[in-house]
Parts: sequence; C-alpha cells; structure tokens
Amino acid sequence: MVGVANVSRIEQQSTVHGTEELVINMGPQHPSTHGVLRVILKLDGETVNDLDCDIGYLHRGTEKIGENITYTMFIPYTDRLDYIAAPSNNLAWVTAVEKFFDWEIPMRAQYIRSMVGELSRIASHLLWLATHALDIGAMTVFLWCFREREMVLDLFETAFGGRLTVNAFRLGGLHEDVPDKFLQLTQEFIDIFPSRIDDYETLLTNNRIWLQRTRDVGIISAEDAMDLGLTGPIIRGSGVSWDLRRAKPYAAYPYLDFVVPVGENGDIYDRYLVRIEELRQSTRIIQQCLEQLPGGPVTCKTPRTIKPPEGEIYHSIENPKGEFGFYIVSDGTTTPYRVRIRPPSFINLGGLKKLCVGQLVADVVAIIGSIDIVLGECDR
Amino acid sequence: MGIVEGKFSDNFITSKVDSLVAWARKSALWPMTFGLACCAIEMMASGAARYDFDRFGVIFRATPRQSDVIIVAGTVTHKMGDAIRKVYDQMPEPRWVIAMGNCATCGGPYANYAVMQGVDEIIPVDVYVPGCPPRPESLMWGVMQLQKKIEQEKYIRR
Amino acid sequence: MDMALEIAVAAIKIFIVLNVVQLVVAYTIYVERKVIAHAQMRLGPMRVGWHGLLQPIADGLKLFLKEDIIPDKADRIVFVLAPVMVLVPAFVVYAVLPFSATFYITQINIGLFFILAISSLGVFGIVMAGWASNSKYSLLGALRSAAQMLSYEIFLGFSVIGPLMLAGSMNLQEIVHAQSDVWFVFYQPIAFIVFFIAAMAETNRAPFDLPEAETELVAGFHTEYSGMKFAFFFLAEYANMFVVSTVGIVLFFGGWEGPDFIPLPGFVWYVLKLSVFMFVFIWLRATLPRYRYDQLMRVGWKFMFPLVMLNIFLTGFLKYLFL
Amino acid sequence: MPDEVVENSEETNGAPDSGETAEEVKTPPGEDLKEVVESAFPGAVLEQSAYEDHEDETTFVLGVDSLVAVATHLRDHGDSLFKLLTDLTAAHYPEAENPFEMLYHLYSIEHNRRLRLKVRIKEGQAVPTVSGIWTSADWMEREVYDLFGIEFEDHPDLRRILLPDNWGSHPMRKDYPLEGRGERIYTKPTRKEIGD
Repeated sequence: MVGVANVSRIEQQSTVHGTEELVINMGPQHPSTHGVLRVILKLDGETVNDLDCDIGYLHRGTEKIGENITYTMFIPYTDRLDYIAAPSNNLAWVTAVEKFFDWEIPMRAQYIRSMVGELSRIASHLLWLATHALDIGAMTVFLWCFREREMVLDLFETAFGGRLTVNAFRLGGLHEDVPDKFLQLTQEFIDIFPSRIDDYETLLTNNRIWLQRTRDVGIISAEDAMDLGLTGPIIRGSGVSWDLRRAKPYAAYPYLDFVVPVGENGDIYDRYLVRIEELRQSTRIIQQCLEQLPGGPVTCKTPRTIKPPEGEIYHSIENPKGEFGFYIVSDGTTTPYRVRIRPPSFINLGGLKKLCVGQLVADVVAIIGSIDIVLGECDR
Repeated sequence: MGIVEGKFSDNFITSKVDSLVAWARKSALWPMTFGLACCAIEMMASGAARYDFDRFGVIFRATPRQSDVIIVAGTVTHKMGDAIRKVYDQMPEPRWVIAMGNCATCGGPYANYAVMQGVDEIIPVDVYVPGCPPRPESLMWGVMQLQKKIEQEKYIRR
Repeated sequence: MDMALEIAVAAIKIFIVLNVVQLVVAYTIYVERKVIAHAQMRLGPMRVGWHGLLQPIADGLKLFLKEDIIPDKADRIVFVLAPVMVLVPAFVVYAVLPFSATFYITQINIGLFFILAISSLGVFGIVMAGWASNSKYSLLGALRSAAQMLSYEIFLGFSVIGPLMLAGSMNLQEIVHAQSDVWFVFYQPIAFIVFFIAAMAETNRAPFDLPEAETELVAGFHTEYSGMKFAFFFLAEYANMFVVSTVGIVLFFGGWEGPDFIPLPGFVWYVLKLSVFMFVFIWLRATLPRYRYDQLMRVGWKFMFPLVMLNIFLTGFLKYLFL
Repeated sequence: MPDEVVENSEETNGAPDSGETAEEVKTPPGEDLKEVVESAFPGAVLEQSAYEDHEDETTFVLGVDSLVAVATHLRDHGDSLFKLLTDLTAAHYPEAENPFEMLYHLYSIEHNRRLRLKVRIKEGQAVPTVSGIWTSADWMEREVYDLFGIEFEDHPDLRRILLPDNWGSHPMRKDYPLEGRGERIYTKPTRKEIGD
C-alpha cells in the first residue's frame, strides 16, 4: 500500500513472461508484517514467484550508540532491541560483558535471571501466538494470549517497576533483590498458566482449519535451516535438538531440568507445537527456580567504573526468537570499542524467501508469523 | 464538512449542531494501526482485554482511508518518514495525530544519524504522549485529551 | 382508487421496512462488537450512551461527516457506483421476505428465485469496487470475492432445492405453511448444513472472510473507500447477513411459526430465530481462523457440491417412495 | 505431541557440556582446529588467539585469498563441521595498517563449539563472499556493505539493506559522527546552497 523509494528490481523484471505478474507491496505499514517490514511479492495469480524483503525501517543505529556510551548505560538500549522479551536481551548483554571478568555472580541472582528470562520467553511466545493466530484469522486467541501476557507484565512491574522495557539486570547481578510478592505472584501465575495453555490448544491444535492452514506449509529441512542460519524454535521445528540453554548453559540453566522440544517436518505446525511446548517447559523451569531459589546477596562486588580488559568476546543466549548474542571489542576504556548485536530475527528473516516461494499469498502471512520476527532487533 | 464549514455565526442552533458533530467524531475515533516499534506492543495491549479501547468506540482500522487518527507508536527513522507522510496524506479529513512515546515525540533515546527527532518534523501532531514506552493508561489519557480537543473545535460556526 | 391505496400501503411498508432494517442492521454491528468483546473477555462499547448504545449512531454520523476521497487514479464513475451496486440489491431483497404471516411488502410466486437472483447481483458491486479503486489489494480482494461468491452461489442454489421439493412451491409463504407440522431442518439436515456454510461464504463472514482478510489484504475490496461509501459496504454486509438468515429461517426453521404450545405472535418468533442465527454468525467469527483461498474452493467443489447433489437425489427418491 | 519431544540425556543436564571443554593439556584452545586447517592448507592460519583462553573465543586470522577455501573446509571436515554461520560482521580500526577486520563467527552443532575467523583488509579492498558456503551470509554481507562500505566479490545481490538506497555513506565507520546525518561532515552545505 505504501510504496517508498524504488519498487526494487522485481518490478523491472515483471514483464519477462507473456502473462504479466502482479507485483504487490506489503508494508512497511501492513497489519500482518509485525511492524515495519516491507515485503515485495511477485505473484502469479495467488502463487508467490519471487519475494524481496525491504528492512531497515526501524534501523535506529543501536550499535553505533553502543560504541559511545558505557557498558552499564547500554542495558536500557538492549531492552528496546527485542522489545517483546526485554529481560532476555538484558541477560544477553550482562552475561556477555561479565565474560570479560571473572566475577562470581551470586546464585540467587543467577536463579532470578533464569526465572525472569523464562517469564520473558512466555511473554514473547504469547505475543507470537496472539499475532500468529490473528494473522490466520483467529481473533479470540489474540485476546486470550494478551490476558496472560498482561499477567507476566504485571510480574515484571512488581519486580523491576517497568512493564515492557524493564532494565532488569545489572552487570554483576541484579540492581536489587526482588520483592517477596514477586515470588508469590509468580507462583500463582505458573499454577494457573498450564491450564491456560490447554485453552489455547483447544482452540487451535486440533482445529481443522488451523491444521489445514499450517500443516505442510513453509517446510524447511534441517540442512537448509542450518545453511540459512536459522536458530531458535525454527531449527528445532525442523528436528535439530539444539538449544543454547543446553549447549552453552548460562545463568542457572546448568542446574535446571527441562526438555528441548523438537518437531519433525519443519512446517508451520511443528514450529507452533515447539513453541507451545516451550511455554510448558518454561513453566517447569520457573517452578524449579522457585523451589531451588537460594538466599544471599544478589550482586557481586563490582568496580565503580566498569573497564573490561582489552580483548574481544562473543557471547550468546537462547532468546525466544533464537540465538541472540553480542560481539564486544573492548579497548580497555569505559566504553566498548565495537558492539555487534547478533540478531536472530534478522537472520531468520533471511530465510523468508526460501520458505515462501511457491506458496500462496495467504501463506506468506502465516510464514512470517511462524518465523516470529521483531523488527526492533532485526533492524537494530 | 465542505460547503457549510465555518459559515454560520454563533447561536443556539449552530452551537448545538457543532456539539453533535463533535460528539459523533469524538465517540468514533478509529485509529490507524501504525505500530513502528516498542510502543506498538503497548498499543496492542491497549486494544486487548484489560484496557479495551473498544469501550470508547476506538477500533483499529487497517487502512488509512477509514481511519480518523493515526497513532504514531514508535521510533520514526528517516527511511520510515516518507511512508508516514504518505499514510497521513491518504487519510480523509478530519484527521488527527497522536505521537505516542518519546521517540515519536522527540527522538527519545535515539539521538543519532538514523532517527528523525520527532514525528512533528513531517506531520502535525495533536497530542504528545510521553513515556518510553507509555503505558496503555497513558495512551488512554492521550485519546481522552484528543477527545477534549475535538469537543472544542468549531465546525459550522465561524 | 384501490390501486392508489395499494401503492400507498406498499410505500408505507417499504418506508417502515427500510428504516427499521437499517436501524437494526446498524445495531447488529453494535451487537457484534458486544458479543465478540464478551467472547474475548472485554466489555465492548461502554462510553457512548448507556452501555455504548449510541455507538452505531455516532459511527454512522461520523462516517457521514467524513471527507469523501476518490483516489486520483480511480475510475471515478465506477468507483462511486460500486457501493450503491452493493447496497441496493441487499435491500431490494427485503421486498419479498416474510417477517410474519401478515407483515411483508409483497408476496410473489417465485420469491425464492427472486432472492437468489437479486442477491447475486451484489458481487458485481464488489468486483467494480475492486477494479475501480486501482489498488492491488482491492483487486485481489475483489477477485477472491468474485470467485468465492460465484461458486458458493451454486451450492446455495442447490441446497435450497431440497426444501423446495418438499414444499412444492417457490413462494416463501407457502414454504412456511408447509412446515407447520415439522421444520424442514429435520427432513433436510444435509441441505441445511450446506446452506449455512454457503450463506457464510456468500456474506463474506468468517471463516470465509477472505475478500476483506484484514491481515492479508488490509481491508480487501474496500481498502480505498472512505466515509459514507465505506459505510455502504459495511451496511450491505450486515444486510446480507439478515437476508440469508431470514431465508434460512423460512426454508428450514418454519419462518414465523413456532410450536403451538407456546403462544407467541409470529413476528416475535421470527425475531427470536433471527437473533439465534445472527448470534451463531458472530460466534463463529469470534472462534474460527480463516480459510485459505484454495482450501475454500476445495471445500466447496469437492465436499459440498457432491453432498448437495446427493441430497437432491435422495430427497427426490424418498419423496417418490413415501409421498 | 509427546512423540515429538526428544528427552535430552539427563547427564548433560547437570553440568556444562564436558566433552570439548575439558582441559586435559595446557595448550591454547583451538589447537585441534588449527590442525584441521593446516592439514589441508599449510600456513593458512596467520595468527591464533583466544580471550583468556576461553574455548569459545578461539580466533584464527586468515588471509583474504584463503578465506573461502578454508571456510569450506571447516564446514565440511568431519572434525569441525561448522555448518552454522552464527554471525558475520566487521570492525573498523582507522589507525591500523589494514583498517577493516571481517569477522566470521562459526558454530558447530555436532561438536558444540565456536570458532571466530578474522580477515584484515585495506580500505577499498574487496572480500570474497562466503554466501556460497552459508546462504545466511547473504544478508549479513549486505549489512556489512551497507554499514561499513566493504565490497564483496561475487555476491549475488549486493545492495543496501538497512539504510535507504540514497544514503551515500557508511555510518558504522569510526569517522562517522553519532548524531546528525553523516553526509554533513563530507559536504557541509553553505548558506547559499540552502537558500538562506
């Protein structure tokens, strides 16, 4: 609808064949591109022949900002990368910077980090389910998911004071210990949450229309997924049991018991099942965190100014969207020399063309939904 | 309003007509879904069960042709600017703009090369809602503020 | 003199029906918002009037006062004509709908045929809208709509043949009279299911709301329409819902007649049945995801078409045996 | 759905994956990987380092010419199997002799280990694309091209990706200012040009 700049190279080629192909421009403002993604589709009837993504409409220069401010000051900016699961980003940043030092992070902080990380995973997957279902036309799931999402946001608010961008963690631990009320409310939340997951599944999992819309659509094999660099639930949906919480454990994950769900076919439905199962596993993890939560301090002794030694590190964690990492080059001063954000959405979105060509227009929407992108982190 | 707009003097009848028009407009404010960044998530939350903008008659429309107010929710980059202007131009009069969040208001924390320092550089803004991101309550306040503004506007009166 | 009187009476009836229907249609939108809101644990309109009761009026007035945009590249005449082409057939059909034993505008022998014929005109308006807008989303929406409505028109047409064979008439009044003992839905369950699905598709309601699939095609064929023209499309959709519901009630649920042991006036029965129908329509919208275009066609031609054909043969055969 | 859940072995649950990280001998990490590379391309690894001997921070500096061959070898060799290109980026060191550093973060799901490849290049020097080895490099190279202005040879579709097509400069370079559109420092318009 809103065409900006040149309608790219696809349009110029559109009259190669005898019958004219329809070039349709979705976005940057379109209800189902989940933000400001612009997709240019070349259609033959309703079949997608070619596809080009135009991103960068939310390029906010976060990496450049990171090079100009201190390590602690960058934490709020990480909130606004994957703004759907802000604490996860904080976790990635603080664990990445902590890799420069040999600090002993207190266990209580580690457990709370894991717990909040999983809560943010729930928040993210709920938003994904809500919008994904809405894209396929199921309105009510959207509202149901938002009901539970509000509960998670309330938990964040209790613990850290913010709803969406919470600035949850600090280098070396937490800013302050969480209030007891937070633990109590979290317990209440995870007591009711599994039954709510059942509710969503009642509406969708065995719904014939849902099955028809998602089964055997947007299939990607494990090999292709690796080649395209897809991470997170997408690669697990294709049958690769790989989760950074397992492979390279951080925070309290070494001490927690959980299952890494994997799919078989790598279609939209499998990704859906994987994410739904991850919701259940997250609930399990939070339960364990609550049970094992040790006492003690929540922050270790850190220097007044954070000056990592010279060097470069890469550290990544399992964000709800996939592998979310930071490559940091330190020159020994208070500001990083180079901050690189490894964005899962950006790289997962790179696979969109492979997934979409040959499918129908309506499927494109479903596939974008199943990739679960967030543009803040895609464009940075 | 076309031919009768601003043609009549102040009197009992015209002021009643005006208040009726204002009532209709403020009661059926249909915003355009224009989510750009973080604020869009809070905007979605505003439409969802707990905050339920439908109570005020606010329902989100997908096309600019059928909407009255554009809620610019999020960071406006230079690349996005053209698109916003275009969408704004596609909206029928009367139209209003709510700049939601610090980024849309003044660039927010992103003072750098890629980000436009406030959406008011390209379109006229009626209500600024502060916050990063504003809570749904704040957005609700913004909508009510806009309703107050609409109430005070004159339509067929000079 | 009689002639003049008849015309006058007809004119009054038309005036009443048109206005009442318009108001009721507007309030159907309100009811839909309320019902869906409650299905989603919201409240729906609350602030405009008591429990939002004035909401449809405010919406309508606002749309009426809105700037009316005709896009620069649109085909102006067709663009203006399209909403009229959609709305008029939707309301013309009310001429033959029986609201009760005594209240109807006219009674013609080919009533059902008339309804099918007129209501299928609506698709022209949609195609015109899609074409004239000169927008790709509108065009895709219109194409989908045309394909969908034309194919489902066939199933709709075939599904009413069963009841017709039982009643032996196309006059809607007589069809109702034929059901004074048993509603046809008990004789014709297959036909009813096909009718109901086809009716949803005909009115572009979820799960068949592809032509205006908000998340794919922005707003489908009426993407470029603003103000009152958009309101026309909106009204027409709900007016059509009304028509198909009434036809469904007449064909399968005994029209205005209810069971004898509950003495209620015919019109009340009609309104009750209509409310149930409407509620089911809205309920489905709140619950089901949307079909994909090719799946929709597959459901139609591979599943419903054989089913409805079978039904016709079965009805004929049984009628030959037992009646 | 239970049939689709694969129970990971409980042993790996208790502690970080012990297979590769065990430090049996006091050699710098990545020695075995170096052997994998050197067996096929002797002398290809110009430098080897790791931040505080972190296993995951193993870094090899390669020459521009040998990059594609070594990367392909690392992807296919049974002892490395770096099938996942986690990240591809660049860094700018204006004072250095070779001011641009291309960084490739590889990950092997089979062996659960990381490797960083580095290539140092001069201003204006083109780098061979690795999008033929990992398709995911396609977009990331476009991003590097966009933000750093490094050209990639044989890239299938080298266009700007994040910034508008008409941007004209490369903001992630160190000489680009944070605030204001960077074009200004190159061609600052005079009052006359603005029409003031």
